[in-house]
Amino acid sequence: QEKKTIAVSIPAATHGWTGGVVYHAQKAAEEINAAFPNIEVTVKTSPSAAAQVSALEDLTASGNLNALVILPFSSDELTGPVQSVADAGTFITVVDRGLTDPEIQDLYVAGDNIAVGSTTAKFLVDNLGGKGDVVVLRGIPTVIDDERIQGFEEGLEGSDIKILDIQYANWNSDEAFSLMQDYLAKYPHIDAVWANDDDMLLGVLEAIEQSGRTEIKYALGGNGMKEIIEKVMAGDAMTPIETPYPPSMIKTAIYMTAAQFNGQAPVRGTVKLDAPLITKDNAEEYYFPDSPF
Amino acid sequence: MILEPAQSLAGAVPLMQLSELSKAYGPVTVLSDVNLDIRAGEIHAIIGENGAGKSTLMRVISGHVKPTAGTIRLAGREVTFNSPVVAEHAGIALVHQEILLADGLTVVENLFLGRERTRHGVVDDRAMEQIAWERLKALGSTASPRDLVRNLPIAQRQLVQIARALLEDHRVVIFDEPTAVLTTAEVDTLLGIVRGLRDRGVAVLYISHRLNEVEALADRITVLRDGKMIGTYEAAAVTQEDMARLMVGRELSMLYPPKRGVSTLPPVLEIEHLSVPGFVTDASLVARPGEVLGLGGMIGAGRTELFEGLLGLRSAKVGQVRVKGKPVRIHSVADGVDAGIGYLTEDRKGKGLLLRERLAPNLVLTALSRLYRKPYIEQKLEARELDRAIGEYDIRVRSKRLEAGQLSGGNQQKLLLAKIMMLDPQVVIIDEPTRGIDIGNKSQIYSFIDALIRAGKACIVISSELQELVGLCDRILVMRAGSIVAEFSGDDITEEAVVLAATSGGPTAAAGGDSL
Amino acid sequence: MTDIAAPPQREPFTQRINWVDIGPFIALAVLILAGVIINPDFLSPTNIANVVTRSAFIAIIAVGATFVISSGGLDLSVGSMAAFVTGIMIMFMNAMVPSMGANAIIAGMALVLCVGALCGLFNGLIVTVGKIEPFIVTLGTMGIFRALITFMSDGGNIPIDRSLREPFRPVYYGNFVGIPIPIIVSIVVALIGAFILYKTKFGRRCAAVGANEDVARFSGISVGRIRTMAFVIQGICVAIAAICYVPRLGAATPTTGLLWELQVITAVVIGGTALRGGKGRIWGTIAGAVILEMIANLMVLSNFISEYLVAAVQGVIIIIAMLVQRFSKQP
Amino acid sequence: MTDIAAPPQREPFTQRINWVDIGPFIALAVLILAGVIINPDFLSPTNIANVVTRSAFIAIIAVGATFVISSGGLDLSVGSMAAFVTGIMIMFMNAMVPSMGANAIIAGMALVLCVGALCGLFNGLIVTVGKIEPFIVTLGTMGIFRALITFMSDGGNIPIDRSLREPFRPVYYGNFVGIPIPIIVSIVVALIGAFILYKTKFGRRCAAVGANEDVARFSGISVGRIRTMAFVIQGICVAIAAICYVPRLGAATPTTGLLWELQVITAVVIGGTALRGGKGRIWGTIAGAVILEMIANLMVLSNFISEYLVAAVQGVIIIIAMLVQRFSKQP
Ligand SMILES: Nc1ncnc2c1ncn2[C@@H]1O[C@H](COP(=O)(O)OP(=O)(O)OP(=O)(O)O)[C@@H](O)[C@H]1O
Ligand SMILES: Nc1ncnc2c1ncn2[C@@H]1O[C@H](COP(=O)(O)OP(=O)(O)OP(=O)(O)O)[C@@H](O)[C@H]1O
Ligand SMILES: [Mg+2]
Ligand SMILES: [Mg+2]
Repeated sequence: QEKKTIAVSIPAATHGWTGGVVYHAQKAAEEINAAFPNIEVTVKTSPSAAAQVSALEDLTASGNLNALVILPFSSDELTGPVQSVADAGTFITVVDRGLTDPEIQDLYVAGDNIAVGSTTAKFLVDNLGGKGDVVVLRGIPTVIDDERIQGFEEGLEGSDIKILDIQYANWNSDEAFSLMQDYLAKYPHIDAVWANDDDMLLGVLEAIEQSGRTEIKYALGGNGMKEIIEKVMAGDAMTPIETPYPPSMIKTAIYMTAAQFNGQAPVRGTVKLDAPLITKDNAEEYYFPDSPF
Repeated sequence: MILEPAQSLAGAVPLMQLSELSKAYGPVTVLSDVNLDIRAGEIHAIIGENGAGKSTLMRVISGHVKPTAGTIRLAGREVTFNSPVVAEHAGIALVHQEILLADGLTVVENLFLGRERTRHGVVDDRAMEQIAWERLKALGSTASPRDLVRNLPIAQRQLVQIARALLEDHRVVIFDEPTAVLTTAEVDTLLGIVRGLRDRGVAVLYISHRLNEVEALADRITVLRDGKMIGTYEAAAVTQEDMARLMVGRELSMLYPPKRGVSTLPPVLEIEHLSVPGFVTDASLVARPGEVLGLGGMIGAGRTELFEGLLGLRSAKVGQVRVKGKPVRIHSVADGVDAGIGYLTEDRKGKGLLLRERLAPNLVLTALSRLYRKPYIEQKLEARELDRAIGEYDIRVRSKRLEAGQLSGGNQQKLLLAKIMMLDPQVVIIDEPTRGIDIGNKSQIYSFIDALIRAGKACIVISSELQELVGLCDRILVMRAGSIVAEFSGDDITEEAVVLAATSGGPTAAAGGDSL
Repeated sequence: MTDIAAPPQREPFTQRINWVDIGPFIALAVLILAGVIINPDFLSPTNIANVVTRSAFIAIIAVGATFVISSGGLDLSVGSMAAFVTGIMIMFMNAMVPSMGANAIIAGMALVLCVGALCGLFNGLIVTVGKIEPFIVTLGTMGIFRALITFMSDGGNIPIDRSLREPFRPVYYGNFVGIPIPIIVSIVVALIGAFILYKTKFGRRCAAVGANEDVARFSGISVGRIRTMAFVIQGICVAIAAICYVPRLGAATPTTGLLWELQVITAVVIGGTALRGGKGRIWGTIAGAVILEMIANLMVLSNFISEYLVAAVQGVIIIIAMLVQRFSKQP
Repeated sequence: MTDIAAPPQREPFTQRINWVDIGPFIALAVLILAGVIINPDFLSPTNIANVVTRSAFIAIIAVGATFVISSGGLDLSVGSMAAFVTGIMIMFMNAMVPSMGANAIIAGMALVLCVGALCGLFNGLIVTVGKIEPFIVTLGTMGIFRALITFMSDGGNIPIDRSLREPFRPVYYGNFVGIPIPIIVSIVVALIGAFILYKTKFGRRCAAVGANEDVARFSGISVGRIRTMAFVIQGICVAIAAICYVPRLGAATPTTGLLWELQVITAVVIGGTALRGGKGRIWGTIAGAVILEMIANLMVLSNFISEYLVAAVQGVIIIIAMLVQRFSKQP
């Protein structure tokens, strides 16, 4: 029977997490292409929303696209373009970020960025006894970043935990390092630090270690980077927990999409990946030693 | 009388032999079959009209340009110079007609560019500055080794360039119009140095449009016309008149137009109390229609700066400026143009023309708004203007598609004059009108000037060439060290008087004038 | 020596000039050939239409950049300026919808053009009045515009009002006699640009200022004014690009137009305009913009390049494109 | 005219030159003053030490950039080159650990210097042999190096071997007579750079090539070789920066050195080196690098700036810094 093509459109590997996404996407593609000769999966990365729209146009130009798995750069910007792909009768799987018009997508594998923020916040509320001073490092001004901060602030509501400062560090460990050094210079007392991505957490930890400051009880991140999971497994005092945002969600999505071309009935609807608290006890299941992330 | 080309004397083996040298740019032939032999220990003058091919010939000899045909023999052996560097290693140095220095660098850096002196690996600034200082002093330059070339007036740059060529000993030294931008004092010093070179057995090739220099200096003279050899002559056998005739190929009418006498008409331009910090202090002058007002002085007297200040090209303090009695405020060249003042810069390559741009755009650049009432440009109109200018000012171009930089020096000057005249200004200020211009063109330019005076305009001529000032001007102001120190008119105008006023017992007073 | 007549056999000059102009198009041709070999779909009408349409943003902005660069300037702020003016436009239109309905689009367009011009004026004045390297000035304003859009969007994004999406859509997706609107717009912009640069006094002066500032000043050209004007033109071009951009992505975000400045300058330089100023080459610029977009397109269409290496291949192709030109120039 | 008077007292010139050199330091002083007013902690030893240490990478690379720029070139690839060589170094050291143990660090340093020099040579040769605008060439290689590091790290990061972490750490965190090592390194690099640029034939010719290529060529200087050498020096500086960088976070990632090129060029220009080439000013460059890092630091220490507007304020300050210089130059 004739070959079915699945296109996967994801952001380029500009930092750790997107790197993980690319990795898992390519793995899935290789596995499926090998396993099912009648299915052809191609992965395309784009450095920006505009580029992703372009990529969509290019992928559909040839007109023989059966399914699209997309991790949109931002909801508003990609909604229109994905709509036009859907109009061509292509099966649409949206990953991580929903489109502004949910009607468009056939399958939605949802990450929950708000949860990433709020889970972390709740942990701090519980473990700091409901009060304390925290500083926050946020990433590149995008929806992901915005939602996580939003979730975090919601999570803190009602407690006496005070956010001393929030600044952008662009999901970049170096900038996080500098920023943390400056936070330390600026605030004589800090109870906890939250970097809304593990890349930044690496920089934060170095800065703290160098400063020799002892009052800082927690330095937390998010995304489930393997280096950090390792810390959690090792029962690290400063980073005892982690909130997953597994880039592997793209792999899940690709497999679920591919299934329908393999005899099974197409899966539709929404699959929500929760963002549970990773602790020493359950860390193993979130640990992928061979993933770059 | 008829002149016999000199037979090359038996015995004296030529140091350098050019045979059947030709150079063509595309279809344009610039040099055809030039045969020339140059002897050690002679000063060999090359003369010819603008565009005759003198500079091109020199560029060929010094490896800047590859000949399209012909051979060069150096001390009997045939040589081909792929680059100036090769030629220089063979002992051939060229002082370019146009000034080739890096303005961003200091005098000493330019002098020693590519030949830095070092003491165990470290550049030895002290030594280089000392040498630079001596060489410049010897050339009578006032520039300090640490001056940025950018800040030097053109004459000083020329001296630096000469110093650069003489920095190391060469077998052949070529001067392409070295004195074009120099005043009498520097010229004398230079001539002395050139003679010194000859006496040390160096072969000197010397290009100049100042025939008096050639007469005073040359042992032999080669005349070029339209890129062809007219002949090589023993200097002793030819007079300036002969040279002029051989170059131009026709009898010359007299050089200077008859004077018009001091004008009494109401002034067109009145400048009161103009000062340019560092250059000019409290200068006042009036220019009247119907007379040529000359502005004399040593290099560095501040003449150029005076007018650059007037036109807002330098920061200046102005008491008052009146044009035709009406006070005007001038902050830019554009204001000047509106007020009817046209200024022709002394630095035609640096400030006058876009060398890499075609002729027509250069011609109309200043006059754009006058030429086109409408916002857009019609090439046709432009082309017509170019034809007119080419005819009116007798600009010799082989093709109208040339870039301005490809015109010979003299023709560039005419193009520049045409460019200024397109604004038909009330007052024309010409800084060094005939710098690097051949005798034929000179008399033409003088008659242009005369014509516009007769057309009721006023004209101010800044010139470092005494002969020119005295021959051309009806009234002369002399500047020294930034202020106007003397005025001559009518019969008081003599070279001696002007030189004396310009130097007035200054160190170079003795040297002044007498080469003329 | 006085033969004045311009003889038709002045080949070397005519040729040299033509070659410089043709260079980018040769590179383009080579690229298209490569494209067809890599993937036959490349030449499919839809694909070509898509690619050229996309290149419109960069092309339009790059036309403005051609003015700035040929007048001896440089503008690094175009990318964030595009984001900023897009944001302004969307916010304004959204605010106007209740009162004006779809006409808000017209109003928005008018506004964004003014804002763009003002942004350009701002750049131009700092450069000319403050006498600071354009590189630094526009690097500064790049930060400023980027920050403003981040501020306006609270770090999130500014979507266009639903009711406007449909009426606005055609500006990007619509077409006229089969030619997508953005292509038509950029051709028009290029035509106007070429006219201004080659056929007006201003254009002449622009080139003169870029070629030799002294000569320009001595010729009574107000260097500052010309430079500033060039920046204003740049700003207007950015605004026009923004107008085409909005319907495509329907929102302004802090990442809108990221790194466009590099693409724009690259397009201009690939197009044969020298960064040190002087003669500008509008049509070459357009070709340059298309080349860049085509490279990106080929990256997607080709299947043998590891995702990680795309940027590398693009870099290589850009350099090769320049080499192709270089050598096409020596006939 | 025969007697050679001693060279004249040249006050005006020494003065003029000094002003240009002092400019950046005046700007720096002003900035520090502002800093103290904004937040007294600013002058705390730790903070100053942190800031200056952080500025070391940019400073070191910028010393190299001073050569490239003063020779009339430009290098946009330094950021990704830094990431690339860092990656190479780490992978190599990790591979060597089993056999060499901690000596792997020495070997790694030696290797990275060679690799850096080669990367620079690569840039230089394409620019000079291919005769392509440095802007385009290095824009291309920027993509290439960035892609290579992304490829090497599978988009993730390349951490340094645990066993090397400790022995290597001091190179960034350690200090000598109380001065952090990176500061010492950058001072040494600057000293050497200043010596080469001001006191050797090569340095002089660098400036000459940048000031006027034709004149340089007529003077028998091989322009190509000088330009290429400048790029090689740039490469070596990048490698040195990489050596100080590795121990800081102990990993290379695709985001390492992102946008450093802009900071580097800005530092050089703020330092008083003209982008069009000519005289380079090493010490000004160092000041420029510190200024940039300090601005970033102040942004965090000050309380009254919305996180969204940081970039804007930085942009404004950079422009002001240039203005301060401009006017400090007219005494
Ligand atoms: N690159 C070029 N392309 C075409 N023609 C050129 C080029 N360079 C020079 N020419 C032409 O060669 C002729 C000779 O020029 P050259 O400079 O040698 O004259 P010259 O004798 O030095 O005149 P002048 O006394 O004014 O310096 C001129 O007609 C000039 O237009
Ligand atoms: N930018 C500068 N900085 C320092 N000194 C300068 C500068 N420009 C010129 N000079 C000096 O100022 C004086 C005026 O030079 P200027 O060229 O105006 O003299 P001039 O009378 O015009 O001579 P010329 O015959 O060359 O026109 C000279 O001493 C010159 O060395
Ligand atoms: Mg000549
Ligand atoms: Mg003068």
